[in-house]
Amino acid sequence: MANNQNLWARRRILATGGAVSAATIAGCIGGNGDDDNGNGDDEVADISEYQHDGEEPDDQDRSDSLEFLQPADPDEDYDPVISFDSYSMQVANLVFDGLYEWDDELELEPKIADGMPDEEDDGETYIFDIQEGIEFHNGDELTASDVAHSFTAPVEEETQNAATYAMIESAEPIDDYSLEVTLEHPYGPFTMSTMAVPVVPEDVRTEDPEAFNTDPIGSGPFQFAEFQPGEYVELERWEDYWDEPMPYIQDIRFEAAPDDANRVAQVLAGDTDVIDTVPATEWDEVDGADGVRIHGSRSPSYMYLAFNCNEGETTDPDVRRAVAHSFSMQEFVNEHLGPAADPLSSPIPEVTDESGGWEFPMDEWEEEMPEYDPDQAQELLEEAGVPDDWEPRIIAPEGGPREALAERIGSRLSEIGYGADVQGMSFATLVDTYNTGNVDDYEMYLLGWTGGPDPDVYYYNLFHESQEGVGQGHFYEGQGDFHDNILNARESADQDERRDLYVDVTEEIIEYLPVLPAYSEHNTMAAREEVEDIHAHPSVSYNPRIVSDYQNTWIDE
Amino acid sequence: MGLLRYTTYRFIQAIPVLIGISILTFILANLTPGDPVRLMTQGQEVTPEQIERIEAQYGLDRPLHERYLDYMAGLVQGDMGHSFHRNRPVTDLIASRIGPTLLLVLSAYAFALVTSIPLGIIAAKRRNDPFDHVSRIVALFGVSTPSFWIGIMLILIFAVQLGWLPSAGLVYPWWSPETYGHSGYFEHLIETMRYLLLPMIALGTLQMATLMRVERTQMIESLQGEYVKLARAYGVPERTILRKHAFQVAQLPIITIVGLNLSTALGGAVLIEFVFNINGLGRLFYEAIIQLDYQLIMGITMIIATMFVIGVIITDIAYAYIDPRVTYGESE
Amino acid sequence: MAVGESQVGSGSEPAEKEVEARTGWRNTLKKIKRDTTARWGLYVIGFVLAVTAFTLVDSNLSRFTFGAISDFALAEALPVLEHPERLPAPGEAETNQPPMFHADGSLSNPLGTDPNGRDYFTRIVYGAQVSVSVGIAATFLGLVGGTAVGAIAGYYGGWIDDMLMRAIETVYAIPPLILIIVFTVFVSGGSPDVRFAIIGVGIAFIPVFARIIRSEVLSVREMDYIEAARAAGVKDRNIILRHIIPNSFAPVLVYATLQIGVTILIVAGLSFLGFGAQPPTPDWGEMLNTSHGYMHSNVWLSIWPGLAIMITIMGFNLFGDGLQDALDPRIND
Amino acid sequence: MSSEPLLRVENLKTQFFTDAGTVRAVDGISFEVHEGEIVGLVGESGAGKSVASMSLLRLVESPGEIVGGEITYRGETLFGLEEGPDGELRERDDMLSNEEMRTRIRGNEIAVIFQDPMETLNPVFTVGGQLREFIELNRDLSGKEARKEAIEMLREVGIPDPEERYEEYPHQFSGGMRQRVLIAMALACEPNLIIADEPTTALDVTVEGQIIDLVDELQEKYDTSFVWVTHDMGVVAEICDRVNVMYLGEIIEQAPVDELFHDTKHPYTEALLNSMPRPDRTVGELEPIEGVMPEAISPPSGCRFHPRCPDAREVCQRVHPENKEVARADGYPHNAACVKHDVFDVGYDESVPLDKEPQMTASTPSAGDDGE
Repeated sequence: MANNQNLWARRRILATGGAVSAATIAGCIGGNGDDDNGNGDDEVADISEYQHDGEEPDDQDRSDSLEFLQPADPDEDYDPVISFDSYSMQVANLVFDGLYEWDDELELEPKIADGMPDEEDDGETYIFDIQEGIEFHNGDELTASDVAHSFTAPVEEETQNAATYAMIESAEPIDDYSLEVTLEHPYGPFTMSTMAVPVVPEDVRTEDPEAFNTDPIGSGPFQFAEFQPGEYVELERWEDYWDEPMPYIQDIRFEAAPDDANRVAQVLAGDTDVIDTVPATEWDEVDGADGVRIHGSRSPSYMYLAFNCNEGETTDPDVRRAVAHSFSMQEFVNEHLGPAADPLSSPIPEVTDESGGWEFPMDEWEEEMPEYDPDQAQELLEEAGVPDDWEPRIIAPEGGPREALAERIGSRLSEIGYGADVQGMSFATLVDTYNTGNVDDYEMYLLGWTGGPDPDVYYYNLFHESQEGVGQGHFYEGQGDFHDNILNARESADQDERRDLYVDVTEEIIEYLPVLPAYSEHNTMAAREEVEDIHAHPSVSYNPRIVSDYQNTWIDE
Repeated sequence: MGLLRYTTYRFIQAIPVLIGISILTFILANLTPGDPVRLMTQGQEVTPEQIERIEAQYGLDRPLHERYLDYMAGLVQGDMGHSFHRNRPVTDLIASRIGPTLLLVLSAYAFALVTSIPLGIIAAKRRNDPFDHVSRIVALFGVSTPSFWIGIMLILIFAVQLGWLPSAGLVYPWWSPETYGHSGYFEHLIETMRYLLLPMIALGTLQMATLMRVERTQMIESLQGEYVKLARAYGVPERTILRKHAFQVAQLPIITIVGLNLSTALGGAVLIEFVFNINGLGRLFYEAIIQLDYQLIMGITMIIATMFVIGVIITDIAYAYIDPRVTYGESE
Repeated sequence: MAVGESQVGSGSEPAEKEVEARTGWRNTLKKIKRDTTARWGLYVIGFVLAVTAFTLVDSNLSRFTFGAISDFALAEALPVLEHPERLPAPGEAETNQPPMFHADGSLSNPLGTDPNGRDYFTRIVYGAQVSVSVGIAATFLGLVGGTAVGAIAGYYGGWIDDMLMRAIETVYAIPPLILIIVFTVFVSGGSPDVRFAIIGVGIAFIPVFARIIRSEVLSVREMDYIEAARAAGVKDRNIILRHIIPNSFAPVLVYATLQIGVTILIVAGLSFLGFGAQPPTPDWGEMLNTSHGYMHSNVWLSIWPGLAIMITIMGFNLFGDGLQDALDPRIND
Repeated sequence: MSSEPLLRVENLKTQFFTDAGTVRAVDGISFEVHEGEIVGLVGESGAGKSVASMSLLRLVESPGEIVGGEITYRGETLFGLEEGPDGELRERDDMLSNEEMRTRIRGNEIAVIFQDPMETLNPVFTVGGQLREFIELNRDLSGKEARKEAIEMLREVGIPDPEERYEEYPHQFSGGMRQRVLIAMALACEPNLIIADEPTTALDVTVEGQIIDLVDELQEKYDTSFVWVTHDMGVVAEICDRVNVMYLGEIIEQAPVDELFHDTKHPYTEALLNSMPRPDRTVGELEPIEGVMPEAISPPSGCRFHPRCPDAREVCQRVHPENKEVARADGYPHNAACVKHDVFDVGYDESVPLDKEPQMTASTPSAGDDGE
């Protein structure tokens, strides 16, 4: 149960353009809990050490089979137009090809598309060319109208993915192999977020959408073989796959094991081949176990502590700064998460900065973050006139590192003469509580968000005033044009302009601390040693990727 | 009254209890503070129109008693409502998950009965012997140890350390062997047993220990019965006395306890299914609770209570069948 | 027995009965003392209760706040027993230490430390307080509720009895763990804690107690002195409270003792699933919940609370066995 | 009457080994049963009668054990000890093994009718089934024949519609009917000796009368011997040929029934007789026996009856009287264990009468198991 919140890890990452789903805040992908290796002083292994070079098998004519354990029950929606959870999408991403896809550095590459699109009208119109001769599993050819349908269906059908495609005014095929997509306004994140749309066959899908959802047909390397609701999904290699290379794996079976301890037990005991998400609590044990390897990758996940700026003591920026000084985030992350996460100093995870080529001043921001300084914290609180018996209520998803962090903050506050009322909540309750702005409900809350290579996902949803009471509960008013900057950056296609706006916004966040960035959890898998050439992908829903231009997973019997 | 009539009578008698359960779960589900729609939508952005639509869809805009009557009307037709979180009918969800739970609970019972009865009898026969002492201590451990903890320890020892048995899940005997890549029914059954063994022991230990203690006490008492003296005085061999004369009488309370303990076993299934990652009703219940999936929680509670009630009725009938003194039809 | 005499109101018969009951209890106690099983049960319970009482000095343990922890005097007096919730200062954390008999263990943390660097022995000891007091409190609640329901049903009979018994059958039909989880989660609005759990367990146990009390009341009800009191115009409430309940209580009390073990078991399961005590409260079930995440990396964290639960419940079971032997002459040795 | 008795019991001792001490439930009793005879074993509850009768079949339950004496049935040793080479007591070679006891003696040679008909029949089997089982076991009959025999026996003991009642369960029978079933059971096995352990105690008086008449009648017909265990002198008078009176594990008076009633030699027997209604006396003359019987775990010194004995003298506290022949009638000895008789010659007449208050609970030892 340490990983309860995984049950709500609904939103598939990297498709979060304008999504305003509070469920998204679950955003949790990585493990949780505490680290085994003790002292905060210890050198913590970098996640890059857990990327293993793949080898090629001697015999290339293979039909291996693989069992993959998911860390949560999928919603079992396998139609990407509808599917709204990472774990259904892990299956769907093997069945469907995207128009574009992200590589393991989260950089966008054309897949079905033939090269990058032509951008016109200052980013209001995009012309896509697609490759010829791509077939769906039923033998129909994939054409531009299928791509157009994939772009527009979520909005037309008001599925939960609608927000991602809401800015699209129209998507019209020009001919069988090219189409024009028109936006309502220039939309910065379009390139990096929206274009990675999985392409569905329009005819088959519209004929019987419900059947399609549980027996989907795509153009990807694997096709649906068997689906037992609540039990497992089995995919089999599509022998006529259009792209190179042909996977070595013949069958993949997806099952879920939400209990961390049990999932780890299964891979340690050799009852399964790969598990998704190595809990930080068991990291060393899994890492040290014979016959098991951890595969990890940085991810665009972002965990944070938010303050209630609407009511109560935390409306005073000095009180927020005091809390930030009262404990050591670095110590907590090293101790509890170890190699499973990196501390953050801005709302943007490292991988987002790098993959989008933003080159934000991450080092400078790190310098500016409040450091552990209990004396200063005490002083600030006294000056701010906080009552001596102040015990702010901190709410967090129960069980797992965020609750542990809340406890840690509480315990540190008590050391400087205050206290905290820590409430671990089930996720369902938490989403009903964290955005009321009511001081009786919370003075601080701990949540997370998973975005992608575009910063808008973080800034707009988590800071813009239009999202107050929806995806955010801090109600930060901002100095000057804080909110305008976020919106302007969103509705611009000029990356330099956007970068400057985001730097301003971030610096204000670091100064006024409506939110204290916490850490970014990595994407991890643990696989039996026999599983060769399997790479963790930064996007949860791309795991296990199995086959791509940089990997082709196989089993070394 | 015949056994058939008695059976019918007992089932009819259970109807008020089942209605009571539905009322109770309905009340509990509506005790929750907070707005049910918000909980249902889990904080997704919803427009007032959408809220109204959801309210209308679930009848949340109508008074409690009307909604209850609706729910009951559905229940009678086998419609237990709709799981908002999973967007599937509750009845379907339960139907797909009830099998593993039944398999688990029944096998735990089989394990408990097969072990506890002979052990209890031997302990009673060899009262105050070392065998008796050892088995009493084992039973004491059994009734004092949390089942889920036993489960955890079993996984660590037999699955992770020794690698003898699987650490999770079940193999369903009702699925075809090909589903699992088994070569035939024999292998299929062996695998079913292998998967079942640890969770069965974890869940069954408490039952085993409880039944063993009862069996021992009952056998001791039964062996002191006058009818045993009579049988001995007429030269009936000890074995026959043990297996027939004393045993049959001693089983009566066991039957009752087996029925009542179903309650513990069904509750324990939640824990065991959790620990062993078994896709049964228990785990579904746990997840429904975490997700505050109202209709699903109500549905599962109803079904589990119904299973218990039916279990008790079955044991009552068995009791009536074995004990000629029960005059069918008299309520107790 | 003389009925209708003026002395009836004086309650001389109940008094006699009480004397009988008292000597009955004395005999029982004597038998318990003679019974090895019961004696061992008493030792274990006594030990656990002593630990509980000892740690009760700290009053703010069950509150989920961090305030006033520094007021905790005992920690200063007894360096071994640090406060179970206190975290080590930054940089001092010796997290996940193995127990002392392990090569890497140390004497200062006999059972090792938890992932937060807290002394596990301290937490286990304090866990006794939470787990046992929760067990007792919840059982007591069930006892009180069950007594009320059972006494009313038994005394009034008729439709009141029918209604109450149907209600009780309904509650009884839902397995306790399920009922308690549903209750705690719904009533707490999704953020359960141990107080809801206590109430939930109390409700779930009403049926068993109510049934015993009811059948006792049914047998006591017809006794002459009750008839007489009724004839003398004593109020129903007083008859129930002063005469019926005291005279029906003995078997229930025995049963309650046995039930405490069951309660602890159920609450452990509840907390293990995360619906009972919440961290950082050192409750054994909750500790098993937390340590479940460390099942492979530090198995000791799972072993100790499990053993603690086992030993405690064993104490109650041993005592219960002895009590039953003492009270049930049928299977006397 | 043949000279060799059917059953001879000599100096039988059965003891119970409890935590509180050794209970000498049967403490050296001797008696004989001849063919066709009904021998009574009389005494208050706790006197050891039932233990004595169960000892005959070697069915004493743990922690009880026969520790001494000899039981001979038709020349076969049911129980007998001898001294081993190291002086320890061991079972004699000619003593029947447990298996032989079970297959050859119990049921087919010696049958038992138990005290409580309500509890004695197994509640979950049909009456006929139980009867048939015992017949099959003890008479080498096939199932079918046994069934026929069982129904015949049920008819014999006066159960109406035996074919139908054969299929019924014990709870469908009244107490008297059940006792008839038990009698049928005993007779059906065609034993030579039936031990009737208070067979009528649990029944009401009219039924008791019927049962006694029935036994009388059947005994004449089958010529079976009986050991009739009872505490009721009235029943004894009605049915027994000879009587043994037991007190605290000992037989204190033995005589043919008429002798016992008309020439009582022991004060305890006297007291027993005085405490029961008799046709030749009025109700006003009933005298309860003073006090209660002490427990066998620590019997009084000397004569065990002395604390309650109206004739007790100082010597009674010291001298433990053996059962001795004090008279003779019809060729049978009349034995009594009371020092007031001349044969004892221990100075009774000179001894000072004990001046004693009626002891309500004459030296009742602390609570403990009484071994019955």
